[in-house]
This record gives sequence, structure tokens and C-alpha cells, in this order.
Amino acid sequence: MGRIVSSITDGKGFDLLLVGLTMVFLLALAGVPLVYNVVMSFQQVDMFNLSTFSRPFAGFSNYVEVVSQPEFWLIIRNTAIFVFGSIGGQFVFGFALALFFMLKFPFASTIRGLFLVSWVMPGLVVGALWGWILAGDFGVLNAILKGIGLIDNTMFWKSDPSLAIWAVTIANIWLGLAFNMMLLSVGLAGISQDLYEAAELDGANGFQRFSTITLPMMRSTIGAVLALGLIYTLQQFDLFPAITEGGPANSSNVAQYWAWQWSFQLFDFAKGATVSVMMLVFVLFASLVYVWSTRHEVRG
Amino acid sequence: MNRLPAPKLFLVLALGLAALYLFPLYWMYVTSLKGSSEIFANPPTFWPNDPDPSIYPETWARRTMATFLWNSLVIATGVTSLTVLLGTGCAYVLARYRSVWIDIGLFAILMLQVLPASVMITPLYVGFNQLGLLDYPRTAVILAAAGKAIPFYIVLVRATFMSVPRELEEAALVDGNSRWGAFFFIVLPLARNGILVLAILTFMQAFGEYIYSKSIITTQSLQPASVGLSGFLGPNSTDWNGIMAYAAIYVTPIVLVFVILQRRIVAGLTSGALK
Amino acid sequence: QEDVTITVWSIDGANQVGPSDTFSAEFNEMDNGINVEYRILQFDEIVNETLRAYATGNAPDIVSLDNPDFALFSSRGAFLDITEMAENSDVINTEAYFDGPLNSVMWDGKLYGVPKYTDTIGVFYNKDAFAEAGIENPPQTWAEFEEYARMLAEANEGMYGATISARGNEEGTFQFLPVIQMSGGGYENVNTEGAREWLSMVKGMIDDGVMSQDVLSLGQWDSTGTFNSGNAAMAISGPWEIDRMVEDAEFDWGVTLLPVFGEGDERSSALGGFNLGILSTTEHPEEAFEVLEYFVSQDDRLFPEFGYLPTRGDVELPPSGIAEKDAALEVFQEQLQYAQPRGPHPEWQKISKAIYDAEQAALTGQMTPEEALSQAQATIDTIIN
Amino acid sequence: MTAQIELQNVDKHYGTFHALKNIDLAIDKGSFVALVGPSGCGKSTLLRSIAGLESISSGTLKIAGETMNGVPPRKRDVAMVFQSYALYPHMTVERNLSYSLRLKGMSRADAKKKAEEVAKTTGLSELLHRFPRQLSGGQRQRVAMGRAIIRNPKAFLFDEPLSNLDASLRVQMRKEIRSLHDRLGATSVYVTHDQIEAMTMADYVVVMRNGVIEQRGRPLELYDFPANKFVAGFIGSPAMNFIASSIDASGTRLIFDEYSGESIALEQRLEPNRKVIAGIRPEFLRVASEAEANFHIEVGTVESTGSATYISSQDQMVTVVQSERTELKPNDRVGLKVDSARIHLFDAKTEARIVTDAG
Amino acid sequence: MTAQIELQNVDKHYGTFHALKNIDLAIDKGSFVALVGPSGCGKSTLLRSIAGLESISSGTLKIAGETMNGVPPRKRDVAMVFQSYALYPHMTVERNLSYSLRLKGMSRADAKKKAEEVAKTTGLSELLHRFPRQLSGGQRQRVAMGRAIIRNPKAFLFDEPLSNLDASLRVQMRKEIRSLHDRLGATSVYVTHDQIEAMTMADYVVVMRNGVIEQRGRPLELYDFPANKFVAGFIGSPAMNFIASSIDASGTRLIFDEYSGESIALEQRLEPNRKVIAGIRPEFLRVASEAEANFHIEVGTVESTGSATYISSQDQMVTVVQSERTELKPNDRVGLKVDSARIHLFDAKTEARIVTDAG
Ligand SMILES: Nc1ncnc2c1ncn2[C@@H]1O[C@H](COP(=O)(O)OP(=O)(O)OP(=O)(O)O)[C@@H](O)[C@H]1O
Ligand SMILES: Nc1ncnc2c1ncn2[C@@H]1O[C@H](COP(=O)(O)OP(=O)(O)OP(=O)(O)O)[C@@H](O)[C@H]1O
Ligand SMILES: [Mg+2]
Ligand SMILES: [Mg+2]
Repeated sequence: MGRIVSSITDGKGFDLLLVGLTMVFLLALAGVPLVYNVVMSFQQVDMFNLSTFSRPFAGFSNYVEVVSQPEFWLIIRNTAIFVFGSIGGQFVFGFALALFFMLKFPFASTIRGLFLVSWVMPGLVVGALWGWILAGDFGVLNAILKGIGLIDNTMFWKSDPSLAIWAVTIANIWLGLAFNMMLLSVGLAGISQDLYEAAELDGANGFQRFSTITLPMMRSTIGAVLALGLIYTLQQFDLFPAITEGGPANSSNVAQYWAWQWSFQLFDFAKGATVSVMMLVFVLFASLVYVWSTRHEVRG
Repeated sequence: MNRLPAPKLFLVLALGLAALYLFPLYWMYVTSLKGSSEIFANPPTFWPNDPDPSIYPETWARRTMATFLWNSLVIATGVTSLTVLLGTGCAYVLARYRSVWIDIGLFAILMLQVLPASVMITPLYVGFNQLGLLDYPRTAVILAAAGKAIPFYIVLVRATFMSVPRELEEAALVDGNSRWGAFFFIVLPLARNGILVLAILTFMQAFGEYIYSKSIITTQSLQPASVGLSGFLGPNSTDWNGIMAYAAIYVTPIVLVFVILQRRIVAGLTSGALK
Repeated sequence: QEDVTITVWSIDGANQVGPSDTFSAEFNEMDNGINVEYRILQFDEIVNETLRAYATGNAPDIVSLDNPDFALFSSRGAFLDITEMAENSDVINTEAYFDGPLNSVMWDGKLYGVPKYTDTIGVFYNKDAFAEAGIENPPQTWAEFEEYARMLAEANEGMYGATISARGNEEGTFQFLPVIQMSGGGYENVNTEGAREWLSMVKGMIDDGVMSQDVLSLGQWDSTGTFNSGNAAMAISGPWEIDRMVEDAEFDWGVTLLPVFGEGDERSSALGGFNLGILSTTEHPEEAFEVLEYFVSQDDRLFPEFGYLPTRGDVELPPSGIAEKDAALEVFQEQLQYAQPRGPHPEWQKISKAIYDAEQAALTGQMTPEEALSQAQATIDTIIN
Repeated sequence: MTAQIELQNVDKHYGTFHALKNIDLAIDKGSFVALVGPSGCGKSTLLRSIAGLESISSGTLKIAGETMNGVPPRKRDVAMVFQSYALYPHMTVERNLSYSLRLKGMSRADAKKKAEEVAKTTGLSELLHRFPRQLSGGQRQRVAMGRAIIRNPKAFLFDEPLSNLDASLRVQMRKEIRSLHDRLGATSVYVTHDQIEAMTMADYVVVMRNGVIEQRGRPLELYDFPANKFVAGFIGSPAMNFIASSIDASGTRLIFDEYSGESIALEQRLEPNRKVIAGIRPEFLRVASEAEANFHIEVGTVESTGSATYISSQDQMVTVVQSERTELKPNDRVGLKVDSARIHLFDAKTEARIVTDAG
Repeated sequence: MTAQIELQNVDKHYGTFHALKNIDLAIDKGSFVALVGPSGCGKSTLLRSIAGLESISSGTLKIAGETMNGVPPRKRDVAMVFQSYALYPHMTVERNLSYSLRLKGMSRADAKKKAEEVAKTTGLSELLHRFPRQLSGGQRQRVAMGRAIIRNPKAFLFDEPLSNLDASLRVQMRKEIRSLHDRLGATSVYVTHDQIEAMTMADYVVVMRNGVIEQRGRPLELYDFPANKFVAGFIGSPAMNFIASSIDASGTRLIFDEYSGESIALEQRLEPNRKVIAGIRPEFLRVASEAEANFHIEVGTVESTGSATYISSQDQMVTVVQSERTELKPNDRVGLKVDSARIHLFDAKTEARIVTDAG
């Protein structure tokens, strides 16, 4: 007993306790549902057996059916555009802003604070707002673009199949920008000023300091931000019902919205689960990237 | 570095960027003040023809926003507390060591994030039902939402812990601290900025939590503001300026609080080793 | 003896007072040993929330569903069979209901609920714009509809010729299915010549800027909003718009029946509206039925108080005194006679998706109408068989 | 006296790197041990192992008689000054100093008073309210120092605590540390690169190389009787001059092979023809007249610190220290005299000291 | 010779703290300047200002004749060794070393070769593939050092670059730095606390105190003719002994007021009855027989480093250094002899040197 106590106050027990508690909680609240979904994707599900585990086994038939849907490949393509477009945009703009606000000028931090507005706004509101802004005829984005002469004809952001996925992506970039910027800012602030000084004396210009000091030192932050960005983007749901509903003709439909449609519009829970299990592949990839990025990270 | 050519110029640029970025927010306020058909006007009006601020008190009262916001606050506070409580220690341990087990742990935590809330809700609902948790719907929502928030929090706070020099913790141990003491009095204070930022981010996310609340909380007097808001978004009778007014009331206080807090957070952003 | 509590779920009461919330509250006041607990849900959510609640044993006693969703529950016995109760009831008289609405609450010859209210669609038109363009009568055929729309469109003044809702959800099907039906098809058989023609016509109008491309993403309410604000000369929509239009529209407007393909052709229109049903898991079927009876007994208040059309022929609609509104009501009541239900089919949602997907695919030009409709047909065939 | 700190067969590996090799060391209670050795030889590792910050790979570590393997640092009751200071950046100097006292439950007021006292001895009184980032390097080091000496632990571990201080401050701190040590009857292990510190402060000096203890002894013992060439060269500054030599055929003369065979009579007879290394401390070489000189060098550099003048040969092999300044210039040829009793002899192969009766 | 680095009226404030006060300093091209002074006097600040890492509050700073105020560090072309090392934690030793070369566009292979060379001179060859966190303190310092000397800049700035190295390595590095300096014809500013480094490496020594330059001169100049008591006490180790004294009524004898009025004849006549401070370096005091002794002390401590023995008085005021060991023990009373020509006199009030003809 005493050994356990002392291990908890001074030894490995402390670490195990901290990790263990959290892991148990997570397994219960995220692990079990995950398994439930995976199991469900191999079963026949209807409203009557929704709450039990024992359901008729369906083999891979759900997968076969999902893949043979005519919109399947379109949705894969859209998901890729949405995910990579969003992460790319959020990360690049977020990093640029984070760097910009690391400069010393009056009110820098206050103004940076304003950027967090997008994080504060509930997804529902953001979706509705962007739905308005991106509207074709009465949308303010078109009015502005026309006003400054960038476009002549109305752009039907939400209804033009070649624009729709980008419209949602733009809204999502706006939404996630603050998240990226803030986390990258925290990471940047953690780099010791010494290193920049040394690099500057070594003759590094701004860009070189960025690429040889900032980027590698931020590796774990960047890994975290990108991996989480990917997962977050894959879970981004609110914008779709509010802006395009995946339309027109699935041209802006993505996996997570499709999964929802299966489950909650078509009430085919098994297919919904199937699509969400397929999304695991994306996340698997993200997780690997992240864990890889932590391999070479530098402890302060 | 303190030899910038023109801080003023940066200030102007920063303000410009902020204005650009905040345009949707402006649009929310403006839309809330417009008449219901002016909203559809083509071309759109940048300032309402006939601003009507009475929409705010009206919406506040009609939508029983006080109750909704209170519930949001309760849920957000609960989620944030639980997340910080469970996530911080775990993140610290995952930052402290470097081994295959840590990699596996991180990997598992990320994988647990995979499913969107909209897909998770069915199994959670079923589970909570069996445990009888549906009778305490706000608690159930707090648990579910924390399960979603914790992995995020861990991964990000871990990055903060990485920047706390190991030697400081060692010094604390030699000074007579237990692992707990060193963790609480040395490591935590040094990582507090990251933790604070993430706690705030978690709070804000939880404040807008929608999917779980919607399904789990069936009693209107316990529902958070997001569910209250979704009540407007029907197919045929959409009161857009009301929605925007609601959203404005919903968002404004947090924005203000945040901008104020932000200054404090960044004011103390001085970590890193000292030789 | 303790009060019995009956829970009622519906989408009413979110934006303005609706029948279910009002009647629930009233019933609750009566203090007759039955409490009614009312919960508002969102349109998009009500079916799956009910499903989940049903599956886990937390279902409400009474739920109000959109009529095509009703069969999903009744076909699986999730609704209580009230055939006998209705026969013995003084309030509910199944004969009085219109066929369409009544069909949607029947399954296998049994009654699983009562229609709550109904609606349908017609064409709203801007009389001022018509006058200006020198058009005397509203369009009677789709050909006229297109011709007039092209005449009325003023691209540089922000005026479209017409607007509809071809959104990728039930609303799209709601407006497109009547076209299929009036060209001789039905939900089982969507690839009709008329439907193909109609799709090409609308596509042409969109391409030429006579109709906004946004009809692909606008719901009916938003689409009609552009009509109200004077940005479209015609709009296909339903009676729920009337009150707003009376208030907002700064022009003279009228309503006409949905056009047909050729003069004298079969008419059709959408049948909208909600039904009420008692879930089979209820512990208090009698009390729930009592509540249901109360709701039905208040049907005469539906139009005057809430602007909804009743589902029964035996309810009088007193004139409101607003000329445009009364005229519109008359048209819609006529239109209702041609209204055809969607389904009923337990997998209606999948069928509906096939239909609106086809419409969208054709209108965006991703497929020809022929391809789109035959793909939809293929999908529907696998669902039905 | 009992051993306060005792290491038995201690090994430490960093991955594949063997940082401490079979260390056996007993440090008596109350004694002051200086740990010296070239950079990277494992001094910090040894201290950190004693403190419990590194787990040792094998062997036994005892403090005050108790086995400490696996005991957490806080239960070992040692105070340590880190080579990298490890100041708490979020605490003022005062709180850095008083932190450990507060942990032990001392009242705020008492701890503050104690901190002020320590600040006085370390010259930090003015800086009590600064944060570490606002201090100069030496000031930081003094805080690190103060943080250790404020306590009354079983043992003090100092890792180069004075390296960033100027000479006079260093002299003062040296006295301070030693008198504190005596006052508390503490046991101290002190890592330093400063010869004077090691020689004047310590009761014992331990010389390490590559994770191995090369010699352990009283300071002058090491100076006078270094066990091998390494220790001889390491102790004393400037370092001992080493000249490859051999014993002549009679075993009585030492021949400086590298200096055109010049030779000197030995005090004692040694094995004839043996190859040896002659070690002569710079301070025992004297510039001498042609008559007296034992061997000759060409002058390479002449440097003077004021009190001492260093004359090095061109080949950098031989250095002479003298207290008088000199007129010698590079390239001058000069004769050097050495007292043969002052010559250390090491085996050319093993580099071990050749023990003669004379010592 | 032209001034390579020139500071005119340079001031630096940290908030309200005045860290550099009206610094005027010109450093000739090719010269090696040692910067010394007590901890916290502003040495690092001065270096950082030259490097451009701190903006100076007022005054002008020129490098190679060009005004540098506001010019970013990388355009100043100086190399600096940081007191805190500032190694790039994410790069191996090799990449740390070659970083600046790669920035200048040198090919990977060449940079690597250069890094290997430098690693050899700094003794890091074995460690090229380690990361800084895997190095000992001294090894890190050597990397910092190597990073500077790999370049060929307008000026080298060294901030205590050898403080964590052991004596022999230090001697070696000292030579290395100086010969590199000579080879490149570079200009170097070198902060150090090590007297020997300052005296033997530098062409000029600058002594600072509290942000002010107290004296500047050739090493032996400072040693022999310190401008004031502070410099006299600072230069030379162990430090000069100061004895409060006065001139007798005739102006020809110096009376040691603190030593029961014992006195010594002056070389020169001075203002009678003047209060002065007599400064005598420990190495110029000699334990003497009763007959010879100029004054007497009670022995406090006797310490020996082997080559030198320090005898301090009980009141800690007087220290004697001698190369022979001694039998003296604490509490012995001992007579000391001093050569009156070796006595430095400072005004008791201003502490400035009293200039006599004798110097
Ligand atoms: N950021 C700062 N804010 C306030 N004071 C500072 C700051 N940085 C340095 N100082 C003070 O300026 C003075 C000069 O510091 P500097 O680092 O130049 O000293 P130094 O001569 O290098 O000392 P050391 O030999 O101990 O390294 C010190 O008293 C220090 O406390
Ligand atoms: N984490 C590590 N991984 C691998 N090698 C290490 C690690 N830490 C230290 N070492 C190596 O162990 C050896 C001993 O290191 P230590 O810090 O004890 O040296 P030291 O004697 O204190 O040297 P210094 O006088 O330079 O501080 C060094 O060669 C160092 O490179
Ligand atoms: Mg060390
Ligand atoms: Mg310094």
C-alpha cells in the first residue's frame, strides 16, 4: 500500500494515474461509440434494433453499397478538396497572421484577440451568416466583388456546382483561422529569443530565420495544429446544412455530411456508420503524421 | 526585436486585416437591424434603411434567452472544468516522456477523435439511456462534450508542456517537491498561458455546443442557447433578423470578455529556458 | 389519483405560435387529470429524434410528422393503430378528410393517425410587373410560364422572370414531383417525357438568367422572399406565404394554379402538411387519444389563427377581409383538389433523394435530363423492389 | 566518521553511451569533495545521479546509510546548484530563494527573512524583486547558489556554481560556501573547473576521466603524488610539462630524448634504458645560466599576467612560470634548470606513476 | 590603424535601469580587447549592443566606419558567442556549426568539411551527430565557440566563452582563439572573468563598473598603473591588499594606521598627513624575519594550491602569496616585508591613484 502511495506521489504511479483516469474516461465516451459505429457498419440496422448490439450481420454489403452509389467518387473528391483546401488556407493564413502579430506594435495583442471572434461564434450562426454572405443575388460578397470590379456577373457561390465546395471551404477557412492563429502564436511565443538572435548574427535573414529556426522549432505545434485541423475539418458539419446542404447535386457534399444524410435523412444508420468508418482512413493518416511530427520534437 | 521601421504602419495594416476578417460579424449586426424583406434586397444594403434596435429586447424576452444563456454557461463551465481537470495531467505525462508507449497513447487519443458528433450521438444516447443519465441531461451533455473536447485539449496542451524546460522540474524535485508539487507549482505555472488559451477555446466551443444538447436535453428550460437558436431555423418561417439579433446577443458578451482576457494572456507570454 | 402526463413533440411554435403548441397549452390548462408536456423540435430533426427515442424507449406519446415521413413509422407498427378508437369517437370522422391527407395516415388499410393541416403549391405572380409587360393573364401552361418569364425578366434591374425551389432536399421533391405526376408519372415512375421537357425548360431559363441559379439552393421561403422583395416576377410556393406577402410586398399580386403541359391536361400539385400520431409505446393510449381528439376539435381555428389549411372538407373558412388573401385562399383550395401525396412509402426519404438528386443533376448540367431521370428511376426501382 | 554518500559499483548508460563506469566512492559526513575532470567526463551525471534526477543503471547509492536507488529526489534531502541554473522564471529572486523553505512549511515572513539574509551573502539584496530574465549571467548564477545554501540538507551538490563570477566575487563566494559548509557540518560535492577552488576549498579531490575515477585524495596529495600522467597533467595550472625521456644505461641519469639528449642526474637508481615520461611543473623550472641549465628550449611565446610570466617553448611542449617579468623574446634560446627531486616520472606505456623511494 | 568598432556616448537603459552610461570606446582593427568587470556591470549588454541585439538608447555605434544604429544584426557581420550558448536545439552539433556557412550559400560538403575542422580544434569530433541536449555543459560551450570561429566576420564578440571548460582545455582554447584572431586579422571583444585570459590574450583590457568604463589599457599597464582603487582591486588575483594609511608629518613615511602604526619609508615625498590607501599585491608581500618586517599580521587561513600558498590575515584584510609551502598555522604572528617601490597609493576619498614620479 505504502509503495503504491509513494509511487503515486513520486514515481511512475503519478504518470499512470494522470494518464489512466483520462484514458478510461475517453474510452468510455469516445472509444465505445467508435466501436459501436464500426460494429454497426457490418450489420443491418433499423429503428427497432438501434439500441441493441445484436443485429443481423451484413458482412461488407454496406460498404459495397456505399461505394457503388453514383455520388461516391464525387464525394471523395469533394472531401479531399474541402479538407486540404481548408487546412491549407487556415494554416497559411493563420501562420501568416500569427507571425504578423508577433511583431511589436501598439495594440497587437488586442487586435489579435478580435480575430478569435470566429472561434466564439457558434457553428450554427456562422453557417447562417455565410449562407447569407455567399448568396448569389442578394449576397454581400458578390456585391462587394462587383463593387470593386473583380467580377462582372453574379457568382452563384452556393448553386454553381463548380463553386459550391469552394464556397463552403472559404467559410470554413474563416472559421478555423483563429484556431490556427492562436495555437501557432502560443507555439511561437515558446521559442527562445536567444535563438533568433544567434541566427541573426549567423547571417540569417527573416525568411531564413523562419525556415531554419521557427519552422523546425514549431514542429510539434505544427504537427498538432495540422492533425487537429484535419480532424476538425472532417467533423465540420454546421456549415453544410446552412450553406449548400451538399448541393447542388452533391457537388459540395462531403463524407461527414453524407454520413449524416444516410443516418438522419434517409434513416439508414448502418450506411451512415459505414461512411464514418471510411473516414477513419483520413484520420489514421492524420494521426500518423502527427505522431511522426512528435518524433523529432525538441524539448525545452 | 525592437527595431521595426514603422510600428504605426503595422497597426494600420492590422486594423485593416481585422476589419476584413470581422466583416461577417458586422454583417450579423447589420442584418439583425434590417426589415425582413430588406434582407433579400438585391443589391444588398450596407446599412439598414430603417434600423430597428427594438429587435434586441424583443428577441431577448420572446426567446427566453436568459434561461438559454444560463444553460449554455452551465454546460460550458462544466465541459471546461472537466476537460482541464482530466486533460492537463494527461498532456503533461505525454509531453514528459519519449517512448513507443507515448506514441501509441497519442495515436489512440487522436483516433478517438475520429467520429463527428452527429455520428457519435446515437451510441452515446443509447448508452446514457441505459445508465439512466438521460434524467440528468445537462450532466450527460457535459460528459459527452468533454469526451469530444479532451483529445484536442491534450494534444495542444502537450505542445505547451514541451516548451517547459525539464531542468526546472528537476530543480523543484531537489528542492523538496513531490511529483505533484513540481507539477502544480512549477510546471503548471510555466505552461499556464497555453492552458489558459486552450481552456478558453474549449469554453467557447462548449458554449456553442449543439448536437449533443439538442438530442439529449428534451426539456426546454434546460436547453442551451444554441438549441434555442436552432428553433428558429425552420424551413418555412424563418425570421432572419430575429436569428441575427439572437446570434448577436449570444456572441457579443463572449467576444468582449475574450478581447479583454486576451490582453492578459499575451501580456505574460514569456516562457522558455533561462541559462 | 396522480395526473397522467402526455408528451407531444412537434415543430410548431418555433417562430410564431402554431397549432400544436397552442392546443397543448390549452389542454394543459383544463386541469382534467391529464398534463401535456410539449417539446419543439426542428423540422430536420424531428424524425430522427423520434426514431432514436422510440428505439431507446423514450418516445413521446404523440408526435407530429410531415406527411411523407409518416409511413416510415406506421409501416413498422411504431404508431398505434387507432382505427377502432376513431370509429368510436365523436370528434374524429375519417370520412370528412380529403383523400390525400387521409391516405398518408393509412397503412395497410388501418388508421395510424390524423392529418393535422395541409398545404399545396401554386404560382404567385406580380400583377404590376405583368401589367407593365402587357401580359393580361397568369400562365396556364408551362410553355406560357416560360414565355412570360422571359418577357418579365429584366437582368439589369435585378428582376428575374420566375423563381422556384429546386433545393436538394424534400422541398425540391415537393415542387418537382407534381410536374412528374402531371406528365403521367408518379414516384414509382419518374422518367416521363414531360419531366424531361420541364427540366430542359428550367435549365434553359437558368442558363439565360431568366431564373436565378440560386433556385438550386434556396428553400421555398427564401425563394419566395426574392419575389416579395420585387426581384422575381413569379414564384412557385404555397399558402404559408400569404401573410408575409400581405405585409411585405409593395406591389399587387395574385395566385394561380400550377401550370399544366397542355391545356386541359391532368392537373397535379404537391400535398404538404403534417399529421399527428400516437406512438405504440405509449403507456396511456386513452389519454393520448383524448388529447388527439382535442386537437382535431380545434381544426376550425387553423386558418384564421395560424394560416394553415384544414385537412377536412367540413370546416368553414371565413373570409379574412383582405382581398388578396381571400382570393389566394380560394385558388389554393381549388389546387388542393389536385394535390397528390408523396408516397406513402416506408423508404420515402430515399425515393425523394433520388428525385431531387435527379432534378439537381439535370439543372446543373451534370447530366442530361434523360440520364438524370433514368438514374433516379434505377435507384427507385431497387428501393421499391 | 561514517560515509554520508556512498556509491558502490555505480554504472550509468545513456542509451549506448556509457557515462559512468563502475564508480566506487564514499564521501564522509562533513567533508567537502571537489569533483574535477575534463569536460564531458561525467561529473554532472554523477551529481544528478546522487540527487536522484538520473536513475543509475546498476550499482548501489546510499545517502546517510540508506539505500537510495529508486527513492525520489525530494526524499533524499539534498540541495543542488544546476550548471544551467534552472531558475524558476515565473518567480522573483526572493521567491526563487525561499521556495524550498516554503515547501517545508516555513512561514512566509520567516522565509522572507531567510531569503534576505542569503541575498546579502550572495550580493543580491538589490535584486530581490527582479525576475530571472532581468538578471545578468552572474546574477543568475548567484541566485542558483543562494537557492541551495538557504537550506540545511544532508548534502550539497554544486555543479560549477561560480563559473560566471568575476575573480573577487568568486573569492568571496568561495569563502562563503566553505564557511557555510563548516557551520552546517554539511557534506558537499563540488564540481569545478577552477583549480584554485578545487585545491583550496576541498578536503578531498576526485579526478574523473571518461566516466572513471582516476584518483581520489587530499588536494596536495594529488598535486604532489599524482597517480598517473592524466592526473598530473590535470591538476595544476598551467599544466605539468611532459617530456618523453629515458633512463640511461646506468640507471642513474634521466635523458631528455626530445632535447638533444640533454640529461640530468636522478635522485635514485632506476631500471636502465626504461622509456619514461618526465613530468615537470612549470613553476619548478627556472631560467638559468648556461652553466646551471639542464636543458634548453627556443622561446615561443612570452605572456605575463602581471604577477606571473609564462614562457613557452616554440614547440608548445614546455612552459615555465616565474613571478618576475622577463626580457626574453620569441626565438631566444634559453637554458632551463630543474631540481631533479621535483621531477615526476611516469611509465611511457601505462602512464602510471613510477614510485621511487623519494616519492 | 583605423577603429573597427567605435562607440560614442553610448547609453543604454532597461526601463529605468541605466545599464550603460556614456560609453566611449574605439577598438582598432585587428586588436583583441578583453572586457572585464564585476557581474552585472554591463559587459553582456555592451556586446549585445555592438551586435545589434539591443538597440542603444542614445549615442553612435560604428563598425568599420559605418554608423550601425538601426542596422539589423545580420548586416553587421559580427560573430558572437552567447553567454547562454543559444545553441539551436533542433540541429545536431554539425549543423549548429555549419549553419552560418550554409546561410552564406556554401555547399553542403564544404560546410561539412569546415565543421569537421572546427570540431577538431574544439574537441567535438566525436559529438558531431549529437543534439545539444545530449551534451555536457562544457561541450555545449564549445559548440557555441565553434559556431563563432567557423566564420570570418568583421568582429568576434565572445561572452565568457570558456567559463565552463577545464583548465587544460581552456589553455588550449585560449591559444586557439588568439591564433585564429591573428590569422584572420580579426577584431575581437572578449568578455571574461578569468584574469589569466584577460591578461594573456588581450591587446587591451577594458575595465567596467556599473555601466561605466573605469580604465582602458594594455594588460600590464592596468596591472602596474591602475587608475583607481577599483581597477587595482579588480585586476590581479588574488586581489590587491588595501590598507588604510596616512603619510607622516614629514611626508616621507607611510604609516599603516591599521597595523599599530608601523611604517615604511616612501620613495618620494608626499603631502604630509594626507589620508591614503596603500595597495600592496599579495605577490609582493613576503614573510620576513623580525628584523626585515615592515608590519605584522596574525595568520587566519593558510591555503595551498600546490604551486602557490595563500596566507591570509585573521581580519581577512591582507593576503600573501608565495610559491613555497609554509609551516605557518592560524594564529601565528608573522612579520611581512614589502618593497616600498611596489606600493600603490590611492586617495582615501576619491580612491584615485596618487601619481608619484616613480609611477
Ligand atoms: N531585461 C532587463 N531588464 C532590467 N535589467 C536588466 C535586463 N537585462 C540586464 N539587466 C541588468 O543590466 C545590468 C547589466 O547586465 P549584463 O548582462 O550586461 O551584465 P554582465 O556585465 O554581463 O554581468 P555578468 O558578468 O554577470 O554576465 C545588470 O545589472 C542586469 O541586472
Ligand atoms: N542525454 C544524453 N544522451 C547521451 N549522452 C549524454 C546525455 N547527457 C550527457 N551525455 C554525455 O555524457 C557525458 C557526461 O556528461 P556530463 O554532463 O556528466 O559531463 P560533465 O562532466 O558535467 O561535463 P562538463 O564539465 O562539460 O559539464 C558527456 O560526454 C555527454 O556528452
Ligand atoms: Mg557538467
Ligand atoms: Mg553577462
